[in-house]
Amino acid sequence: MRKEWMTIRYHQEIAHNIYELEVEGTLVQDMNSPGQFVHIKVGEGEPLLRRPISIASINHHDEAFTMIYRKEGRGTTLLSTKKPGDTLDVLGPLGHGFPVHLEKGQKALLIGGGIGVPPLYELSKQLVSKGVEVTHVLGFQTSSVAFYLKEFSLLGTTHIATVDGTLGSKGFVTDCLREKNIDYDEYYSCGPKVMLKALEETLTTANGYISLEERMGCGIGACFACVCHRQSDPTGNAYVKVCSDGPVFKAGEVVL
Amino acid sequence: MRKEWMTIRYHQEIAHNIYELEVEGTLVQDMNSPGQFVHIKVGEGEPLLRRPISIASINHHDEAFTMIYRKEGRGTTLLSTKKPGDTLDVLGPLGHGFPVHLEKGQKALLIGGGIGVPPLYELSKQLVSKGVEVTHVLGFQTSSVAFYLKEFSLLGTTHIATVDGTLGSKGFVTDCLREKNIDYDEYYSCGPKVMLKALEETLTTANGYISLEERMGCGIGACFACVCHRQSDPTGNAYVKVCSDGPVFKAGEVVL
Amino acid sequence: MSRLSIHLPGLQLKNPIMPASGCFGFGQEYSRLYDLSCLGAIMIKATTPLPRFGNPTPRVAETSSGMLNAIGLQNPGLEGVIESELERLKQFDVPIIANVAGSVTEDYVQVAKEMSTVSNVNALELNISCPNVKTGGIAFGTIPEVAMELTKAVKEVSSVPVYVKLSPNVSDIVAMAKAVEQGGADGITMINTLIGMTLDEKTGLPILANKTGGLSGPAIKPVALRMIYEVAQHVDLPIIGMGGIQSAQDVIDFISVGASAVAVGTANFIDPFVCPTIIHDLPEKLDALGVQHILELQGRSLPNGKRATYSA
Amino acid sequence: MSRLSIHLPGLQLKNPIMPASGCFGFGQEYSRLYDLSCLGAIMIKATTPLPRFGNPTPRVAETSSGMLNAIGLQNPGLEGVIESELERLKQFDVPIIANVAGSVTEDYVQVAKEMSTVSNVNALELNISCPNVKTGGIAFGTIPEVAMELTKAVKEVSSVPVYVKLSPNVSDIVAMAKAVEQGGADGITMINTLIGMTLDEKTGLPILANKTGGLSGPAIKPVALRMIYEVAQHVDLPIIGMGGIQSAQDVIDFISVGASAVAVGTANFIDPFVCPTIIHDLPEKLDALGVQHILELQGRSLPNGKRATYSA
Ligand SMILES: Cc1cc2nc3c(=O)[nH]c(=O)nc-3n(C[C@H](O)[C@H](O)[C@H](O)COP(=O)(O)OP(=O)(O)OC[C@H]3O[C@@H](n4cnc5c(N)ncnc54)[C@H](O)[C@@H]3O)c2cc1C
Ligand SMILES: Cc1cc2nc3c(=O)[nH]c(=O)nc-3n(C[C@H](O)[C@H](O)[C@H](O)COP(=O)(O)OP(=O)(O)OC[C@H]3O[C@@H](n4cnc5c(N)ncnc54)[C@H](O)[C@@H]3O)c2cc1C
Ligand SMILES: Cc1cc2nc3c(=O)[nH]c(=O)nc-3n(C[C@H](O)[C@H](O)[C@H](O)COP(=O)(O)O)c2cc1C
Ligand SMILES: Cc1cc2nc3c(=O)[nH]c(=O)nc-3n(C[C@H](O)[C@H](O)[C@H](O)COP(=O)(O)O)c2cc1C
Ligand code: FES
Ligand code: FES
Repeated sequence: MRKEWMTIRYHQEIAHNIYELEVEGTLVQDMNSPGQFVHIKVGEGEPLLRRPISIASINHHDEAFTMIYRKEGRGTTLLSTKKPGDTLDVLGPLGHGFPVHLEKGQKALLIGGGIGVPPLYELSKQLVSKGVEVTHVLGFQTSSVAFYLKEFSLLGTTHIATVDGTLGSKGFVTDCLREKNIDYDEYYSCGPKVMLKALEETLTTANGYISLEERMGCGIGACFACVCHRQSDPTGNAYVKVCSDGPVFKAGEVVL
Repeated sequence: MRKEWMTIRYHQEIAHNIYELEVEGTLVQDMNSPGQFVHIKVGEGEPLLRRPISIASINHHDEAFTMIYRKEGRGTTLLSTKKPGDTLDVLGPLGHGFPVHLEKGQKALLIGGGIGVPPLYELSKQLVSKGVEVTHVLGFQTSSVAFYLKEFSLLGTTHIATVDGTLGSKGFVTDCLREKNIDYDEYYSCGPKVMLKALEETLTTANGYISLEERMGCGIGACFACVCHRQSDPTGNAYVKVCSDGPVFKAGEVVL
Repeated sequence: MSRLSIHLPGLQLKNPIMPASGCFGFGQEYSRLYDLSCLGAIMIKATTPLPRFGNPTPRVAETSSGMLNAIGLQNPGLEGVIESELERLKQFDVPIIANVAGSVTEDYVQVAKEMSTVSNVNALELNISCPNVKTGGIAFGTIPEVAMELTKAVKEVSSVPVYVKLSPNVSDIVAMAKAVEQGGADGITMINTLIGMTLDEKTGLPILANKTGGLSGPAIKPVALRMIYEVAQHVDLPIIGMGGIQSAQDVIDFISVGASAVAVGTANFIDPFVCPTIIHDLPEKLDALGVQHILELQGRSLPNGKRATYSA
Repeated sequence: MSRLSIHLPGLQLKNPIMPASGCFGFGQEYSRLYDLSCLGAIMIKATTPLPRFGNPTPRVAETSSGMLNAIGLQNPGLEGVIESELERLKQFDVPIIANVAGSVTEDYVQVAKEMSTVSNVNALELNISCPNVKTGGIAFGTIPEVAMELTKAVKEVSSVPVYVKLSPNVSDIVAMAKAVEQGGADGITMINTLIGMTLDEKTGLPILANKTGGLSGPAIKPVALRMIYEVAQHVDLPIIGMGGIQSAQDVIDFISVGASAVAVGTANFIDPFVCPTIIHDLPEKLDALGVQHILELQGRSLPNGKRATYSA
């Protein structure tokens, strides 16, 4: 983990309020695990705290990596005004990502919801390069905020669900999963808590990994802002920290 | 007085930490009196308060005006990063400027110290265009922070004093004044309080006008941040507000 | 019936937005920028029995997301305020809340008595919380019994409703609120400024001539929200909330924790048009939140949900 | 003799910079980023007799120039802290100040007694000011007599010097400082967080699961400076100052109003290298101000100039 002023190479709105941001710098040398994140200081002074954003794609050759974020509040709105050539204060890579231990020929199911989709892209690339067969189920609110469909399609079968039915099947990813009955050895998921919860209830048949979000202070494990109970001790003192023990956990490990 | 997003036309460092900044917009239509100022909101959010900056030169033809400022603290440091094409939130014109009531053939003495020099430039231009004979005495800390010497020379005799003697005569403007014994009908001055005080003691022979600085809240007369005692009632309740009654006052009117 | 209109003791407000005392003078300067009749009300600058010059300058300084002021209650005195300032304000169709200050109980009583008889003064705001005057003041704002007695004394002489302005520089804001309720206050306004200090980097000396000053602006908004949240749960009086309000969203936040109306202070210095802008922006916010009247949002932050004490 | 070294009761500091309690865990995470031996000291996270999970999440939220936290004193308990955390810290050449918390006097006494016997614990910091625990706590931090009694009780059992951490959520900070001085405290640390709240814009509900939280960061710096300025004039104890420190200039400001050393809290989250950066930047600042040792600047803001109680 390091802190580096990285330079913006590319920055574009790729769907409604969804931005793709590529930055370069030597910090990329440390990046390997899909599902890790960086902690970005957007403005000088305000906003005060860093913003956690997932690593969506790593490009070691160019010492660059890509993030995909949604313009939401103060921080991401300010971030969206940055231009190529501007520099960005990046701390990372942080946390523990998805394990990439499936073997050639095994099957992986990747399920993403909304702005939880980005980290699955690097994961999918790494799985595919190992010869794993990958199926994606990506859920979005509506077609205008969907992104990276082509990119995912190039890596494996890709099913889309939108809540309003404007793209792919109508409904949630869990509806889509029940319908398609996809075969897999392990599943990997990132998205809103409600989706992860529904998934844990739907996909009881195999090993799964889920990536969590929590409001963070330090992002490195020191402030205890991002603590969750363990399912093994749901009301006791056992805990995990999303920032340093996660954000990826084995399905069933953490109380959602 | 209006509030307008004005566009930066020109922005350059013209001496060590001294910047010339030209902005355009319809608000310039309201500008006439030299010595008035504008109140600038530099960042969105931080810094919180506006910054008072004098109008240094008005260009009605292009609907533009020029400011000259010193990079000091948070606000002016941030201001110095703005580029042509960027917009700036400007409130103005504010306050009462220097009276330009001398007649053709009369003599004006303009005395400026450091970052108090800028408003004298528009004043000098207006006096000269009325046919008034203008002499400038400009004081700076050292040669590297001196500016607009050529511009002032083109309008009238210009004496320079620097504290360290690296340019013009060594010493303060008051030293220079005592030495040169310049003839004038009225004097006009802007600079640090100590200089204005020394001036009022040195130049007792004629009418004078001085421009004051004070920390401001509103800049329009509502908050009572910038109040000074009157010399006619130095410890009583009589007062003037620098922002709305000034920043220009008749010499001897205000307790310095 | 407007979506923003609010009825409070002594006050029929077109909307819940009013400039905060001391941040709007007596309205004269802002009246050149827009029609003051668009405002919900105006809280005029603190008035003392006799004219005051206030503190030496510098009187303001900037801090992170905030500012410090130590004006020191400069004002033209009771007579000056009534004869020229309030007279001038009569041309506007807007309720006036007169901020009453002093050093001893008699000061407050005298100002309150005379002020409350002026035809366009609709309510008083007892300023028991000014951090910038050395004499007495502090006790009024920090000791519940003293605040209660003062409220009582003022209520006895006032012919219009009395709001008491609470200081945030206390250990127990609820105790203060209960005390003024017991003293007969018709409403509470909160919060005044937190006491703070900032230094000149080179000399290390305080920038304000008064050394300490009152901290206002966005920096104090979380403290204001918390205190109103607490008071709204324990006291039945209507609350006019303030502290760092800059936008329509900020107004919604204050209403959400239980305020019935709000005052905008420091933001007037940053954008002199902020009050009309907020008033303009509010209906759109209400649409986005799916409510017809702003008071439908009142108290929605509170543990037991809504607190609709006062209606439109 | 270093330009930054400072001697305080129980503490020989290489420099006046230490991470504030709760903002540095037990040092483990930061020890992967830099050598902790460069720090003046470390204030470790609050310890209670038994392990605590703390509050539900969200536990942090952002405000203008500040943040709110309601961690709720999560910690592995006295035994866990001593056996694993303090043990691990023994590899570093840095004094440890152990933050002692609890709900009742007995908690504090128990933790203090055992903590003070650990070989690398050089001093205790009595946390009588945590705003995020519901039971008891508040009275310790806001009632002078209660604070004095607690200080006394802890002093009796502690074998290392005891610093008491003051809450800013009080009407009279000087009274609190005098009370703990009378109780036998060896030093004061101040300030803890101001109590605040922030809301989710859409729902209007408090963002923190605990509803209220402690406000820290640059927003509170003016309040911290003012309180230290006041306490330094009335109490002889050394003060470790904190509240919004982010830079070497901020450190100079705190020393100027009378602090003998400082702690850096929230800024560690924004820049994990902030402590070593400040330590690196300080000598240049001293050069610019023309002083050899940092304590030459101590108390220069105060009415009677310097306050050089504690020397290098
Ligand atoms: C491990 C991790 C990975 C993430 N990866 C991505 C990503 O790849 N793309 C993306 O668009 N978003 C991602 N998020 C969510 C992203 O961090 C928030 O959308 C962002 O912080 C919002 O900042 P803001 O200034 O726009 O919003 P504001 O509401 O102004 O933020 C205020 C505060 O709340 C925090 N906050 C608000 N929403 C969230 C949230 N959902 N999760 C955590 N903190 C939040 C902010 O960090 C900030 O401290 C991730 C979050 C986590 C924890
Ligand atoms: C009527 C008037 C006209 C001015 N004209 C010019 C000009 O033409 N060129 C120029 O360089 N400067 C001018 N100044 C001074 C200029 O306003 C300050 O240098 C500037 O505000 C400093 O801001 P900062 O953010 O760099 O400093 P900071 O120290 O970060 O400012 C902190 C706060 O102090 C205030 N402040 C600091 N210094 C001054 C000061 N000298 N006067 C008033 N407020 C101050 C700021 O406005 C701000 O509120 C003028 C001041 C006044 C009152
Ligand atoms: C320059 C200034 C002057 C003030 N004068 C008064 C005053 O005379 N009487 C009063 O009750 N409050 C006074 N206040 C406090 C404000 O009315 C308000 O309570 C406080 O500033 C918080 O609101 P804000 O953050 O919106 O400014 C003053 C505040 C400022 C900034
Ligand atoms: C996340 C967080 C946790 C904290 N935990 C503690 C604690 O356990 N004990 C304590 O005495 N203070 C605690 N504090 C208060 C800090 O030690 C410090 O007093 C306060 O944050 C002000 O300093 P700052 O503005 O530099 O953060 C905590 C502060 C934060 C932000
Ligand atoms: S964010 Fe600080 S411990 Fe996870
Ligand atoms: S700055 Fe507000 S009255 Fe002059």
